Amino acid sequence: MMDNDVRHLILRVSVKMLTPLIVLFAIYVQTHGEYGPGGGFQAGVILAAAVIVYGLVFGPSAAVRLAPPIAAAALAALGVTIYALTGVVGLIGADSFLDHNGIASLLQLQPSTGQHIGIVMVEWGVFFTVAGSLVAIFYAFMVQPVGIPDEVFEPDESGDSAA
Amino acid sequence: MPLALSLGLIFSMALVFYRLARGPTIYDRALAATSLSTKTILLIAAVSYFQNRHQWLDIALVYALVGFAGVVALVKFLQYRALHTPLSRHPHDPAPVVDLGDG
Amino acid sequence: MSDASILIGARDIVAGILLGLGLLLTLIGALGVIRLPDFYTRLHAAGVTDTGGALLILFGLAVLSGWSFASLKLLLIAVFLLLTTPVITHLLAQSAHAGGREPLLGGARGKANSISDDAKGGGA
Amino acid sequence: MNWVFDPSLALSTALLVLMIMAALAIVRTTNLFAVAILSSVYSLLCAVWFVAMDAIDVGFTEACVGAGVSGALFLAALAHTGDRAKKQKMSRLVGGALAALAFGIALVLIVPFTPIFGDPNSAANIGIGMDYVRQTPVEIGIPNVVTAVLASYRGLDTFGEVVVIFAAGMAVVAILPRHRRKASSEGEQ
Repeated sequence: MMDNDVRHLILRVSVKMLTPLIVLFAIYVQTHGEYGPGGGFQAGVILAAAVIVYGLVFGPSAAVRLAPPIAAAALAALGVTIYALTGVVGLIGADSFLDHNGIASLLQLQPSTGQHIGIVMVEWGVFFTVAGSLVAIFYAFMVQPVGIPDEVFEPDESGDSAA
Repeated sequence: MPLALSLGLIFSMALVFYRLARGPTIYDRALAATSLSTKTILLIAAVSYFQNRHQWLDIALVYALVGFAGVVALVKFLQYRALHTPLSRHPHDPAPVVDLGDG
Repeated sequence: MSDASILIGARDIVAGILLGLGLLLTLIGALGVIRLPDFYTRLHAAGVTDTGGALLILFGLAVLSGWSFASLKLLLIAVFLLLTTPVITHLLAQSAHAGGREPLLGGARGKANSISDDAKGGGA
Repeated sequence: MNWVFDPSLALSTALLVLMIMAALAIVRTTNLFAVAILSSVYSLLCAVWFVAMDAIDVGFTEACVGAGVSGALFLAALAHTGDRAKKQKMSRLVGGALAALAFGIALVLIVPFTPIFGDPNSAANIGIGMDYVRQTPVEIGIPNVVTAVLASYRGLDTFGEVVVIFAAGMAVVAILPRHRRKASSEGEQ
């Protein structure tokens, strides 16, 4: 039986190269959403895909170190909070929930600038929520199914992994 | 030229689709799906050039970048019948202990 | 002025050659995926032509686009395809081998590889 | 008889035919791995079709979800169930087939009343949709009208969607069992 590290060497190296690129592309899609296709939802999905690929190749423990499950859930909650607070700012400034003109009137800015700020905030809220939720769902599915013994799934590794 | 390129790509997609639908093995289907995805990237790129919309290339970029997540998951599942087994030990990973407990 | 038009004509010719070669490779690969007898030969057809044909077509489109954002994106797509497609091919071959599928050797059509995964558990 | 060859119509038709064939293949296959692959291909064709219809934001969303996440999640779900669908009895299929047939006939009957693609007089192009297109450069000042509509004009709808995504994610986390592998004495994270 070949060692797993040797067998999947090509996959490991290529995923190591690709994961940062996927994250970078997610950031591009997020920040470019006002000018081209994309926005918070798509960027969040791409970021979650980066974590999923990483977790599939290096295993859940490495992925958990990269993005802890509690942090994923907290990120999702943070996104909804950002979105709601943006709406509350509109409620204070313009008497209407999610009216981004309220941001402009509170900060003494042009209305279009206020709209732009509001849209960026909303997109970041969507981004956090989608990325966090999808990563949390992935972790929930990735846990070993209950009722099936470990030995069925475990590839036989020579037991030198105590430390 | 644009028409010939697009129609040729569509035609090769249809050819590969036959292998996708027929199988016979799961590996054949995965291979056909990958090939179809590559041809789709090319089709989007061609159409985006000829319609003069470079924004469409973002979609092809998505498929080129994250499209292999599904194949990795499939291959992993076919080998280990589970998704949680690491395919490769991470360099900083001392012991194969997984605790997703209090997530 | 005439220099520019000559350049544009040369660009069209180069792009046409690249696109034509790429399309030819893609069609040959698709034909191979249908016609070849077992998984490994099909993988060979698809893997090689997908990488090469895709790169040729993307380069042809990039040449047509000239120096622009679009050609940068096309080259990025080419780089990513060059990173992922051979890896996927390798993964599939390795996985099929680990899954116990023997390559078809010799001239005869083997039976082992034509067993459908659908047929094993009762009917498609 | 003034029929002319329309490339975009040919593209759409080819993609739709491939999509129908993918759907039929999904129905006929019992191996659930193959179904997962076929449904990801269905999503791929769907995304390209959206792009061909110039609905680029929708196509982008479909591409992201179909390429990155849904395939892995399908397989993760297969890890919790089995990899083979049960063969259905014919008698149980009749009801579903009749319902699908009735629904399909109803859809075909509706077709004459729907606007043709790109009709400038359709409801979407004379009502509030054109107001959004006209007002976005003035009021908001960003080029992508879809983002403006989603995040500003229709921000409350998007808020609802975000809350639904959040609730769905938390529900999955809460429902699926959190099973500890091995003895967790040494494995503190």
